[in-house]
Amino acid sequence: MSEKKIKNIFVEGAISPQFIAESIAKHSSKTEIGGHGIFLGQVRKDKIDENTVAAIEYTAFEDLALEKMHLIREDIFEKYPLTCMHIYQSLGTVKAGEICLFVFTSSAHRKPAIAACEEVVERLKAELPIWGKEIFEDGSHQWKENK
Amino acid sequence: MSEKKIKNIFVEGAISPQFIAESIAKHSSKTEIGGHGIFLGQVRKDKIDENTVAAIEYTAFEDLALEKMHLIREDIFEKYPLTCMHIYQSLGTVKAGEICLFVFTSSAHRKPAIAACEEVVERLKAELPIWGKEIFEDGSHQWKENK
Amino acid sequence: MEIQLLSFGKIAEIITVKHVNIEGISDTDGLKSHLEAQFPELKNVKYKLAVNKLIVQSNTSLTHHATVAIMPPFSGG
Amino acid sequence: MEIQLLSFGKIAEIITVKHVNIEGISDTDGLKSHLEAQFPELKNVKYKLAVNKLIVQSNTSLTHHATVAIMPPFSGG
Repeated sequence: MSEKKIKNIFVEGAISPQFIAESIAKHSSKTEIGGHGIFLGQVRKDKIDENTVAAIEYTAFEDLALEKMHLIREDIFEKYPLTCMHIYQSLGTVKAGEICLFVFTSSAHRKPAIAACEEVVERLKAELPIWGKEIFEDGSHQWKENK
Repeated sequence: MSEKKIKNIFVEGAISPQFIAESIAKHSSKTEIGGHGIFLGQVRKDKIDENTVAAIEYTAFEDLALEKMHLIREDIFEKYPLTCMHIYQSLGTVKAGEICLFVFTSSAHRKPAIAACEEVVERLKAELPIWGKEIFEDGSHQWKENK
Repeated sequence: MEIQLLSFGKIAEIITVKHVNIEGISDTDGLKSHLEAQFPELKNVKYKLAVNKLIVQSNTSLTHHATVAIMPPFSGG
Repeated sequence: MEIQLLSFGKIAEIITVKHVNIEGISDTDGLKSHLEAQFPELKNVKYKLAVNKLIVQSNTSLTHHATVAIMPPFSGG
């Protein structure tokens, strides 16, 4: 694992649909691709008792998260015949209804693209030191827990 | 989805990244959604012997395809707790590198969104009467076969 | 009786007629034999029939003016 | 010896200091007891440690100026 190969995954704030469109458009020149698997995480306006989630504020142990992501990336490229893989996770505040996670895997055929996408999402949620703080409309908060 | 309203899935020509972005953006008001599963099919520039695929021309038995898709939609909504599902399949000519299929499933949680997306793609390819004609750069063609 | 034909994909290149008049034929097995005799290339293609938009799993009787779709393996997506 | 502390998520609200001086403590089990005594709320939280960016699976020895991250369950994505 060489330092220079470690790609950043963090973006400040929400991931815009426009950004996603640009990512997709960039792949039109990669004409060996036959299928893209995409997962988008969106902040839910959960109601807890009388309170409603207005936003999630994400923080991370960035260095460790990027190293872990690098290992996951290597595992996934070894396991599936992917053309490419792009991961974007928000840091900071993402409002309810906005996108906080964008996982994008591409392959010549649909099955590896779809399987890799799912596996990256599961591993990212389980293994990356990232924390979401649910900010309620009244200004109080609680720490999110992944299922 | 018990009413008999049959939705169209066919679009003329390629599906643009901009269209995909707009579809995603429309879901920001559906704040009960926590995850979106997306599959995109892209036309591959396959080389067969000395010839290269320039485009795929899609035709369908549209009435039957839409009826089948309606049944698949009902099955999937019964099986998974989805918030929504959108399917777009190109008809006519889609050039290599362009998007010809867009499957978009959304749920409160990631697992149903991802599983439903994969199942829709598999069933659509197996059960919908749609045919792709691979047009080569020299003007000749062959009929695509799904694996 | 007269049968309307819908041919798709590769089969649209083999069967170019839009209807057939069949006398003494009353079911899909009979129609298949008739078409394979008239369009011998059809014998080399895997295909399914749909009668009035219902995909046929086994031999099915035909009525006057039925619409029969002749469909090679699907390749959408 | 001196240990640099990185606290994350819910734990950043419990442990607000950035370093601790521990005398007579040489491993992560000792550090955990020390921190749980100093910050009793920590006992109610599930957490993992990382020493110098390596996640600790079992008791691990500490050296002067080691950086220890104290991490509650992850909730990214």
